[in-house]
Amino acid sequence: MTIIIKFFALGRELVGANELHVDLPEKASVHDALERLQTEHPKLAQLPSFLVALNAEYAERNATLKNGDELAIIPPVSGG
Amino acid sequence: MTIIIKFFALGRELVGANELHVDLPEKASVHDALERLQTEHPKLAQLPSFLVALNAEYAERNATLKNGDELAIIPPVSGG
Amino acid sequence: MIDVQLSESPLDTAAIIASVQDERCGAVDVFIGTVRNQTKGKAVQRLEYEVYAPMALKVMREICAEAEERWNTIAIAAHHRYGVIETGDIAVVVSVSTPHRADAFAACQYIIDTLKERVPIWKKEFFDDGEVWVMPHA
Amino acid sequence: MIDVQLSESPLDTAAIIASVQDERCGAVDVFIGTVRNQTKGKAVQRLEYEVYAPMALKVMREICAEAEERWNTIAIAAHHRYGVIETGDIAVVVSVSTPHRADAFAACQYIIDTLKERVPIWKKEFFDDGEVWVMPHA
Repeated sequence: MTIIIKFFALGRELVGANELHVDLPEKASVHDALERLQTEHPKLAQLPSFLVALNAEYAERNATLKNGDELAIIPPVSGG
Repeated sequence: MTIIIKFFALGRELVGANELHVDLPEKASVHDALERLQTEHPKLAQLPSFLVALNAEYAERNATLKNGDELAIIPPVSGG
Repeated sequence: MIDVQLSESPLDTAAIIASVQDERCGAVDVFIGTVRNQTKGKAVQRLEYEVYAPMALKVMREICAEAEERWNTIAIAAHHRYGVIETGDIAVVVSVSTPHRADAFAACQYIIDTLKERVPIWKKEFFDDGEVWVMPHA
Repeated sequence: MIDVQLSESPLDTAAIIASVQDERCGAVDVFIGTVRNQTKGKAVQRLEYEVYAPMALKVMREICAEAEERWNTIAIAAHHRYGVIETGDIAVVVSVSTPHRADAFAACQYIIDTLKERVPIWKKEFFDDGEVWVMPHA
């Protein structure tokens, strides 16, 4: 299956892309996706912390992914 | 000496005047002025409560008056 | 900066807000008090505000100065209307600018709360069948 | 009524306030967040806000719904700007109308405080000698 991973702010700058399309085995978790990401984009480690959103909602790292899901890397927010 | 007494809102309606000029003996207090007022305008007793201001500042009833002072009867306020 | 005003004509909220904005500020909190169309379930036709103007301005200035002393504020404006006001109209606007937002909320709420307790302004409500001076603290 | 918006063009505070006014309300509290000209003593030239739009709108709506549930509110509007913003410009406006004023202050402050914690919007400050993503909770 393929999922979309979206990047914003410092995360976007570190990865050098707004979004990536990543192939993962069926039933992969958010955690699995993040491991893949950190291997392929070690610079992401420079993000002091981040949350993840799954299909535009904050999600836990053990959530199971399905084909077409949109995962987002959410650096510390600073709106307002 | 003569002092001015100003009335507002329900107090003004009960007395039927915006202001009265009242002659009082030298060194009369706010309390003395109020006694005179209540004798001459018994309807004022219909005011559930009021504060007094002396020359546009809230004052105690034992404050001493001087010629030309402006005393105001301040019914419960309801601005805002 | 403290700016207090009494006005018989409608209050211009946008102008009042603009008057406190400042590039040193990150926050403006604005309170707008409007005339409700009912009181305890009874339809209000209109209001009339009476004011002891010189004292009201003095007390409003004192209250704003208290807020200025207590919180980190840059500019404060408090404008109150008097005379006849229709339902839906604005009776009072308090606008406070501060470097940080918690101060803006605290100062603005202190000013409107204290204004309602201390400033010599009186409100008369006109109903279909009569009129009454509002006496919240009687 | 809950109205949340993201806008690349300047926010119209007067229109946002007017949109929540209602004759059932006695109070409107408005928070206006502006871009300060300095951060920790360093001059800010301008800001850039980046937003994850679909999620930001969803989270803003959730936060307003939480406020609506918790306090007695009539109408809530929360508008946030994105893109390049100059110092002194307005980045966010939250406007809440309520029958009674304590609810207006509490709901408005809850919304802006929670918005700053949860809504996926990021601010980059541009200085004379560089630029930095602001990370308050990092």
